Amino acid sequence: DRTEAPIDEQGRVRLRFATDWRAQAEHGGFYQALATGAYEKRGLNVQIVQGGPGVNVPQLLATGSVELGMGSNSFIPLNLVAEGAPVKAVAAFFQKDPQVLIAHPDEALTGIADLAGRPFLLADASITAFWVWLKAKYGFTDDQVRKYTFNPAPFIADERAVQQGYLTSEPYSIEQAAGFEPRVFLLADEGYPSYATMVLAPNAFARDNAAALRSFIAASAEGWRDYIHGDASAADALIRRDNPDMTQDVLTQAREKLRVNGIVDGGDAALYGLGAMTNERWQAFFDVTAQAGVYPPNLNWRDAFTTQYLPGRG
Amino acid sequence: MTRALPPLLLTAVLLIVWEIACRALAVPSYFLPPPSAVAEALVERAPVLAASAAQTFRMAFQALLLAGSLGGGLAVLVSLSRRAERAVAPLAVTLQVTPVVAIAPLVLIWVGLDNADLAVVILAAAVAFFPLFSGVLTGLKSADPDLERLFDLYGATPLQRLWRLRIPSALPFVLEGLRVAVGLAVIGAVVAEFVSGSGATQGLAWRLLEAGNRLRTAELLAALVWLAVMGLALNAAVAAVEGWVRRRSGLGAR
Amino acid sequence: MTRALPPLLLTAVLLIVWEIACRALAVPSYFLPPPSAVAEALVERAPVLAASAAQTFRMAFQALLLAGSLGGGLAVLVSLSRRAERAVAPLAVTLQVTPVVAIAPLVLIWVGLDNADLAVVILAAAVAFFPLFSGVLTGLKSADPDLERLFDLYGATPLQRLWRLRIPSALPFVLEGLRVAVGLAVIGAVVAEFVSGSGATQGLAWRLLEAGNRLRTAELLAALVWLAVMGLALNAAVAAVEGWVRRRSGLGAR
Amino acid sequence: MADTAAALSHVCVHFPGKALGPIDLAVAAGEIVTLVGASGAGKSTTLRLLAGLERPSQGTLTRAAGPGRTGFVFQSPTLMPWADAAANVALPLELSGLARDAARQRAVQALADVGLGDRSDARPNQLSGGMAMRVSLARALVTAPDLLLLDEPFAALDSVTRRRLIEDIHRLWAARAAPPAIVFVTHDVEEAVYLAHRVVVLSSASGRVTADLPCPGLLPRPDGWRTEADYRAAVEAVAGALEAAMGEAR
Amino acid sequence: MADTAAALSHVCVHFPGKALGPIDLAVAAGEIVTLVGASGAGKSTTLRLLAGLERPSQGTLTRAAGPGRTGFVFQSPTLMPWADAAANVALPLELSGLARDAARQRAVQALADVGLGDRSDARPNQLSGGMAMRVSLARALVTAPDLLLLDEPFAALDSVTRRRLIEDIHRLWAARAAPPAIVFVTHDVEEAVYLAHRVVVLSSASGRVTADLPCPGLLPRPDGWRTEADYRAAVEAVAGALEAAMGEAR
Ligand SMILES: Nc1ncnc2c1ncn2[C@@H]1O[C@H](COP(=O)(O)OP(=O)(O)OP(=O)(O)O)[C@@H](O)[C@H]1O
Ligand SMILES: Nc1ncnc2c1ncn2[C@@H]1O[C@H](COP(=O)(O)OP(=O)(O)OP(=O)(O)O)[C@@H](O)[C@H]1O
Ligand SMILES: [Mg+2]
Ligand SMILES: [Mg+2]
Repeated sequence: DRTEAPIDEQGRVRLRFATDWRAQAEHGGFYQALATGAYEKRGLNVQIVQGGPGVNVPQLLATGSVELGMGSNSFIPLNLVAEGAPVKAVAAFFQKDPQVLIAHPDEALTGIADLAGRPFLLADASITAFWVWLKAKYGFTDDQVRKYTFNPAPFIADERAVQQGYLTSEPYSIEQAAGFEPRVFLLADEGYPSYATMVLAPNAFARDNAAALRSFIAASAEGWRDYIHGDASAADALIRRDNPDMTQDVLTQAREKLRVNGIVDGGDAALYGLGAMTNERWQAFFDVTAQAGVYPPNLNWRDAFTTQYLPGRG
Repeated sequence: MTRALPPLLLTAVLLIVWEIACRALAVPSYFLPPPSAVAEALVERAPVLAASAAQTFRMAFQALLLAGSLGGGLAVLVSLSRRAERAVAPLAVTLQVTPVVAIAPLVLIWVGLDNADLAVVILAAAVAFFPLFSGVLTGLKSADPDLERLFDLYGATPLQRLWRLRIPSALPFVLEGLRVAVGLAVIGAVVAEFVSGSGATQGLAWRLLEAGNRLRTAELLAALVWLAVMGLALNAAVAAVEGWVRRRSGLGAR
Repeated sequence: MTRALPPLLLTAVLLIVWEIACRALAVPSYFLPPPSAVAEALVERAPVLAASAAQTFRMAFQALLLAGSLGGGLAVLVSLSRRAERAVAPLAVTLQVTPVVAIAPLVLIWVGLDNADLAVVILAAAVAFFPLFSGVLTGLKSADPDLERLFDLYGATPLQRLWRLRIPSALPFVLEGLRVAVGLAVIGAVVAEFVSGSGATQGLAWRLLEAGNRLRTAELLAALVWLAVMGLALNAAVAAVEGWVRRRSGLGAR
Repeated sequence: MADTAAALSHVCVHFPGKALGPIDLAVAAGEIVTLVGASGAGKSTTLRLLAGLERPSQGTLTRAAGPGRTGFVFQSPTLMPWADAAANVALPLELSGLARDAARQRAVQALADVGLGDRSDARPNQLSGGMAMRVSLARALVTAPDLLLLDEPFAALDSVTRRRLIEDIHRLWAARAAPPAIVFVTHDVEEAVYLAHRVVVLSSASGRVTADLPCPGLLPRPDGWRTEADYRAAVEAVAGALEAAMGEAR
Repeated sequence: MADTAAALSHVCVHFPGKALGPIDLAVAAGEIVTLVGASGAGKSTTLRLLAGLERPSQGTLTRAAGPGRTGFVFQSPTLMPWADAAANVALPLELSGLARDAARQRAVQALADVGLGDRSDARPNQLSGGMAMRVSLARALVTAPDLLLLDEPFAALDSVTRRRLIEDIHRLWAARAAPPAIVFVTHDVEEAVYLAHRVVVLSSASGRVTADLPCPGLLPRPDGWRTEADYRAAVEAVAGALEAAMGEAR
């Protein structure tokens, strides 16, 4: 049976898009597309559903609670494949995962390898994600793990502590509050091959609404380009309406970091356009994680994504 | 007035000690801000916090009503049969030890993402359920055995026995269950919002999370102050009901 | 044997309904697996789950002891003076409505990152504290007023009154508080592990989040089964204590 | 002989550390019996057995009164502490289906009959010991039951009130077309004889019936009956049987 | 006159819906007094006032007995349900500092004195009404107090046990170098006269003292004293005063 997206009174296709957290700069492109009418002019009626710690995007997709969802990292589509869930990544707007490790300032620290033996403050979701890659690459062990509840105070209190963060978020708030500039290691710069801020779509939905999906990706790409390089004020206003705890200075510095580090338009995006994914990156990611024992070696990792809805394809 | 004096006095003493300790030890404010900073945050963020608190309170209250009617109702039902009690009690214990975070996604999907508030209420009710269920059940079984015999003698129906003997006898235990449940409903509303609140819910949970994330600890504590006020208000309400029950049952004030 | 029959029967019925529903509606197993899949996961992952359950049980039990000694002790202390009670009760309510996740960072800082297990026990004890405190306090005030008068008459010291009158009278309420607290200690240990645990002691929370993140829902439910077993075991222990107390106090079995 | 209102045949009760019986006791319809015996002989237990409130370990109970047709006064008042005197007395009426208001009205009347017309709004904890017992008595009488089982109903009452209540009960008994069967427990030997058609004496060792003595004369007692010779003789006989029953224990 | 053991002067108690007093009553050291009056007259309240268990709304209480030197029997047994008979009786001894074993030993002896030597291990809910009351009496007597306040201690007892206990109490009273003051409440007029040096009658309307009648003869009573003429006369006098006091209420 077919799964057509609902149509609203104005004849636009209704799409609900579930993000992975409360509105923030990391969702800026989508908000920008909403604010500038990029979705609307393609005949889409997009509603952004904010996520949170308990919002399980894959489950929402699997049950049809939303049409599209955000995938935070490359583990998520692979997990879906491993469990036989018919959901795929259809675009990746962050070429580099902005995941960082944060340490106290220390001249002697030359790289992530020097962090061996230290306590790592990690959020629940990270333990089955990039921590697996860190363990495999640097030989860290689970007993180093402490829980990060999105409050950096325990990190600040302990000189030896290392905590996870988003490039755009924690380094700034730690600096603001504690008054020191922490050491920040962008995992992507150390070869962490995960994509981030992916668009996930159920297979049946993608098949039956290919045009709308292409429009969504194209409009989002336009939104991201505008957000990084153009006037972001309209998107910022929408973000702050959805998330009153967000402040403008946080948004501004976050956008700056996205731009400077080429998170959105670096890597393959420079070549193939925003949202691009490549077989090679996916294979590299799968190889690393399968070697670490996360996935069976015979997993059909190619089912985790498709590039056929990206602009200029199909 | 004098009733309120001891808690106010103790609170004042604790606050002063805290303030002095913060200043003397120069504790950085993102670890533990002095009470004065919390007070400042309370004033500054008053409108936002009050609105969030109202939202949380509403959900906690609805959860309490839900938990009370389900927990109390189920307890009353199973109290009519030893078998039913034995069958249901393990399920109630199971519900009690099930972490909200584990069932939140299921509930969220079940009620639909557009009804995140309802999901919060249901989850908070699950948290507050057990003390009410258990309190009512224990209470219903605590009637004076000689009065039970009297009801046997007069051939009371199970419903008459329930209504005229067991429920009045149960009140002390029900009130104790309620006292525990009001706190759990409040905390349940916060936790449920943490785990199931999509952006749509605007209760105190997000204030806490964001404040913590941004290391605005004074604001975090200000949100906790609102939670405490809420808990105390509900507790005072229970105490008022208790006073009324005691007067009504002629047990006199304690 | 016949005592265990009703719960087993009801559980069996529910499981069968669930199994049939899953098969008939072809629910994807990452969403809601049938009981047979959960059973499989229970068997397959038995050693890992059992080890994690043992960790969680240990921490829950320590938390219960801590909460019992602090909550019970404090309740006994403040029961000696109405003023002290009025001063302390609001603080107990405040502790009850404080979300674990909000104070976890402070506790973690306080005990140090190397003692994450201690933080878990402390936080779980904070969760289980209130029903014990409140139950003991309510119980201590529930003594027969005529017996209180008798103790007045014989010039009993506060300690004698406490030991020989109020504590024995308090037992039904203490047991009710304990019944609620055992569940809260278990759930508190899980929640606390979520927010402050370490990878060194991988309790059931670790299993839950691993299974949840990987979408292995059957394994997640298997972990919940272990939690339920733990809750039921502790509950049975409370029931055993209750039976002993009833026999001892000559109230007979109910 | 008339129909049996209630009968215990060969009934034994085993308590931890104490066994009572076998008890054989039959009460005919419309008959008044008093039960006397030492403290701990088994009078209250016998009464509870007759009411069906205690399950015999052995033997059988026969009872004619239908459900709700038995009135009982426990040895201690056993009132609902949350209800006022009238609500306590109204309970059996309401349980049998009478409307609240009508029940309360009859309860207030029943309270007036035991001298508590002005205390119908008082809670049990506001009543004196004797008052509470009278509320309990009013509750047992208010349904005009077919079988009345009264465990020391007058023990906490002054002699004047006591005598008045006895006359009232006798009058009520005589006024009914089918008079109820009544079993009293009392420690007052004169009262035992005055009250009943016969006095049953329980052995303090085993709770068995050791004597079953008829009382002379008609009920209700005529004025001045207490001075008659056969009354005095009956009192002497009961006192003697009682002392014999108590001696048996030692 | 001897020292005062306890005295109420102009004491009033206001209950919701009922006011008692003013009561004036003095009990001398070593004196035995009985308190009689209608049900609800205020006997139990007066006793609780003398013990200091009820706070007067007005007036003053004087009491000579130090803390722990008063024995009290409530109108209902008031035992600790979780403790066996001996532990209940041992309570006042332990509260006054006696070691557990010694206290229990004396408690078992006190139980034997009230005829319950074989029930010292029974819990209150395993005792009959009269047995529980005797446990309560043993608890009041076990400390050999200076002031004994006994609220209808014999109401639930058969006449034989009752008479034996009265003799025992009289004997104990006489045996002490400084005999205790005792206040009894009873509904039995003959017992009231037999027990005491004087009988105090309370008005059923107000709880005030309406009569204070001396009893003839010496305590303990000699054998056969009940047949003496002045005993019968005193009983008549008390009965008359009581009826007068009750009439006042109507
Ligand atoms: N707590 C109370 N509240 C209201 N009234 C009370 C209270 N206690 C006693 N009374 C009233 O005071 C009066 C005297 O009671 P008290 O118990 O002293 O009577 P009593 O002489 O001992 O009677 P009885 O022989 O029935 O035991 C009664 O009318 C009773 O209703
Ligand atoms: N639940 C019980 N457990 C153990 N023994 C019991 C129980 N109930 C009654 N008994 C015993 O049975 C005997 C008879 O008790 P019962 O109450 O019938 O005496 P009674 O004749 O009414 O005495 P009293 O005149 O003192 O009220 C007593 O020895 C009592 O100790
Ligand atoms: Mg009896
Ligand atoms: Mg009295």
